[in-house]
Amino acid sequence: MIDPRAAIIGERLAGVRRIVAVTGGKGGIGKSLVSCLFATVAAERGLRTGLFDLDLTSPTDHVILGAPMGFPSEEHGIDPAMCDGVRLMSIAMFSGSTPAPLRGAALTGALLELLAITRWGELDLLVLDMPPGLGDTALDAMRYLPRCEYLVVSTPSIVVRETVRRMVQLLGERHASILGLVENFQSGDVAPSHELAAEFQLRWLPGVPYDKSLEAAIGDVAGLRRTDAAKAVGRIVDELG
Amino acid sequence: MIDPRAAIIGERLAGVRRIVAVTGGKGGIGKSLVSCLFATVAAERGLRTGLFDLDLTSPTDHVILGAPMGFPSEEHGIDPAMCDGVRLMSIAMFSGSTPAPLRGAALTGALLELLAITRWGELDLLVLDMPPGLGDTALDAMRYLPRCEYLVVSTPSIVVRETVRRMVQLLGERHASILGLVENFQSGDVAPSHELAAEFQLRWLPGVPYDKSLEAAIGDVAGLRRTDAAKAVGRIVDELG
Amino acid sequence: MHEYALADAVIAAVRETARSQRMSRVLQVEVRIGQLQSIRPATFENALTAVRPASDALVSSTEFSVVTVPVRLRCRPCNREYAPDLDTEADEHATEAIHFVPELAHAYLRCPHCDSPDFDIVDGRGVTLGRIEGEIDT
Amino acid sequence: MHEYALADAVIAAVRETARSQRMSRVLQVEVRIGQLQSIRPATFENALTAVRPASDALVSSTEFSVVTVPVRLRCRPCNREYAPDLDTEADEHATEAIHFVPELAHAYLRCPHCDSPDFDIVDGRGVTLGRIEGEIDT
Ligand SMILES: Nc1ncnc2c1ncn2[C@@H]1O[C@H](COP(=O)(O)OP(=O)(O)O)[C@@H](O)[C@H]1O
Ligand SMILES: Nc1ncnc2c1ncn2[C@@H]1O[C@H](COP(=O)(O)OP(=O)(O)O)[C@@H](O)[C@H]1O
Ligand SMILES: [Mg+2]
Ligand SMILES: [Mg+2]
Ligand SMILES: [Mg+2]
Ligand SMILES: [Mg+2]
Ligand code: NI
Ligand code: NI
Ligand SMILES: [Zn+2]
Ligand SMILES: [Zn+2]
Repeated sequence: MIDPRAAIIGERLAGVRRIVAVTGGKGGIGKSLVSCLFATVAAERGLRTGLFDLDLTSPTDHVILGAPMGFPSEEHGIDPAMCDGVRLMSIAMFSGSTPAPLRGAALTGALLELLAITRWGELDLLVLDMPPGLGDTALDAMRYLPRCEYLVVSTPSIVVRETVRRMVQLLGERHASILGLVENFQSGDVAPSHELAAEFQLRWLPGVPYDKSLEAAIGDVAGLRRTDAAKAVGRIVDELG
Repeated sequence: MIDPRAAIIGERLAGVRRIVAVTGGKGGIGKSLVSCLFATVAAERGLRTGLFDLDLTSPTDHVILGAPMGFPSEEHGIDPAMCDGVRLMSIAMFSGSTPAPLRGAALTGALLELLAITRWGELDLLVLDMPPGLGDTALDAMRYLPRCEYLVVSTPSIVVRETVRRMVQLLGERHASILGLVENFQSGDVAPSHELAAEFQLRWLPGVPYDKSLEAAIGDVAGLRRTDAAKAVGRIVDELG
Repeated sequence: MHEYALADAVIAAVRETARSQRMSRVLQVEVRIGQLQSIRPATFENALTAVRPASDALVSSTEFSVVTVPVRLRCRPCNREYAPDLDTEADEHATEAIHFVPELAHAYLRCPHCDSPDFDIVDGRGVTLGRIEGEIDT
Repeated sequence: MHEYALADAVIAAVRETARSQRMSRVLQVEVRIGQLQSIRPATFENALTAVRPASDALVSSTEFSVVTVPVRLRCRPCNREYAPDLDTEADEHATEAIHFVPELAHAYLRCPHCDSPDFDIVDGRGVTLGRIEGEIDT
């Protein structure tokens, strides 16, 4: 028995110029926040931008962007939700806030299904918000989306860096293209992740400050765009061209 | 073909009085930090305490506790590492900092193996540090460790609470025993997770403040014990008896 | 009609397989639709004929036999197999969600014996290809 | 000798199965050890006889036939099956790590064709039970 879905993924993404996966291997480092800011800033710059929330058991991008979730319109496939200029695909469009416990095989199945049926159309940029861990979704992205370029997020915490290191090492071993390292939650002048970037010769991208005004702007794209964190992410977008 | 490992789990844990799983469904909310503080504080109180790091692709408890990792001593099974009074089991004892990408089925296999061969001995308390997500390890804990009591960690962030909510809902549906809700990263007087606790009628446990002295104490149990975060976790230990 | 997107995938996979087996013309393809996906065979057959490129002789005259495969779930905790009835066990929203992403069965379906969401989908998930028959290039 | 802990598991599982099948005495048990776990059959056989409770007639005279099962991995990205040779492909530390937790093969072994760590362990992982023969209660 042949699973036909993998055969159509290339065509579904044929109109997408660039795929950037925001990763780090650890939870709570701001992958989703950076993904959302990256997508909204890019859209503001005039890029046709998509955002795909790949944290399938714990999707949050719709919460961060304040995108109302409901079944997508379907016509020869399904259309991402349009949210302040960003085309968003999230499993929350189907299951809302209902918990969906998914084992690894189910994660792969759901990912393949969404890759096979989502019509992204013509995009300059598709941002993939990766889940934590070195698990099914990370391996599936390497397998089914070899064009991915990785933006690695870290934080100043030693606990976090130990974990990010594993992900960077795995990506390097797989010869994945890594755009650079972003240190999130920066405060003061020290940037402890710099060492990690140096060790793996990763491009050191502009950092994102710890920004206590963020929480109040969650769910409000216009508000998010005004935060210092968004401005910092804007510098990353500019630097990556 | 029969997998014999499940048949011995009950016996391996027969000497353990209480199993507490620190969970939340989301990464970066402080599950590992709360787990480590909970275990070290309990050990300080004289409880015979174990800590099992179940975040198998991204273990961090050994980093937080500063426990040197190496192969366990083996004699009729393997012995957890002794670390300032806490008996620690982590997959990092075997793989160190080498990345191990594990799909779901492999997570289950590794968990069963460690449950089958680890000799916890007589313990008053075994703390399980759960990984993020509603995935294989969360489901395996429900299946193989039905005695687990859950300590749910949340934070003041709306992004986090949406995710924690799914986990609480799933645990409730499975009739799991939930000890209560701990809000981590508290600052100021507001405690937004209180609503979540009320909605699901969870015991509202003492919160843990955002504590910027923590980072400097990572890897040093004596230092950790002196932090405000540890003091707060001590109040939780006291309250839970 | 997101069925058309899945039909695209079937046509792409058939062409890929046929080419790798050096077929010049695909005569017959068996398509299995998992019951979980709630797609009517007739609808899918229409989608398949609508989306195949008329210009590609490889698939332009292929006959598709589309069958529905009953869903079978096996509960991990209690190890029992069961066949949920979407009509009675899932409301309209759940059925629609599962139609789009069959894995969302884990959000809405439960073991009738122990009420667990922790099951494996043994069969009847989504669209797969069975036998592909054709003329081989010589 | 963490082998004894796995032997405990085998004895516990044999007793469980035998009881559920209403056996009064287990005569013969086939034990398969995956090559990945690097446990010598003779060592494991000794462990099994050492840990079984002499007081339980159900298993006190059971014969164990322990065999090593060759390891077979299937690479997901390139779909090829292969049989790694731990002696040449894993150093002593890696072999020892895999001995304790066979899944750590994903940390140390790679597909010889495409170098991927993303494989399924088709066979030869750890300890499993095959045929269990015994006298049935009457
Ligand atoms: N630079 C920042 N300043 C303040 N809060 C942040 C920052 N980045 C992320 N956060 C907050 O931290 C939490 C975790 O971020 P999130 O993007 O969900 O992490 P991940 O996707 O890596 O799990 C969220 O509450 C988020 O709003
Ligand atoms: N109360 C706190 N105050 C300050 N930092 C904290 C606090 N709790 C956790 N942290 C830090 O936040 C990061 C994530 O914590 P961690 O325990 O690894 O989360 P999880 O296990 O849920 O992924 C770590 O760098 C940790 O040191
Ligand atoms: Mg996220
Ligand atoms: Mg953790
Ligand atoms: Mg499940
Ligand atoms: Mg793998
Ligand atoms: Ni449809
Ligand atoms: Ni051993
Ligand atoms: Zn069941
Ligand atoms: Zn390969």
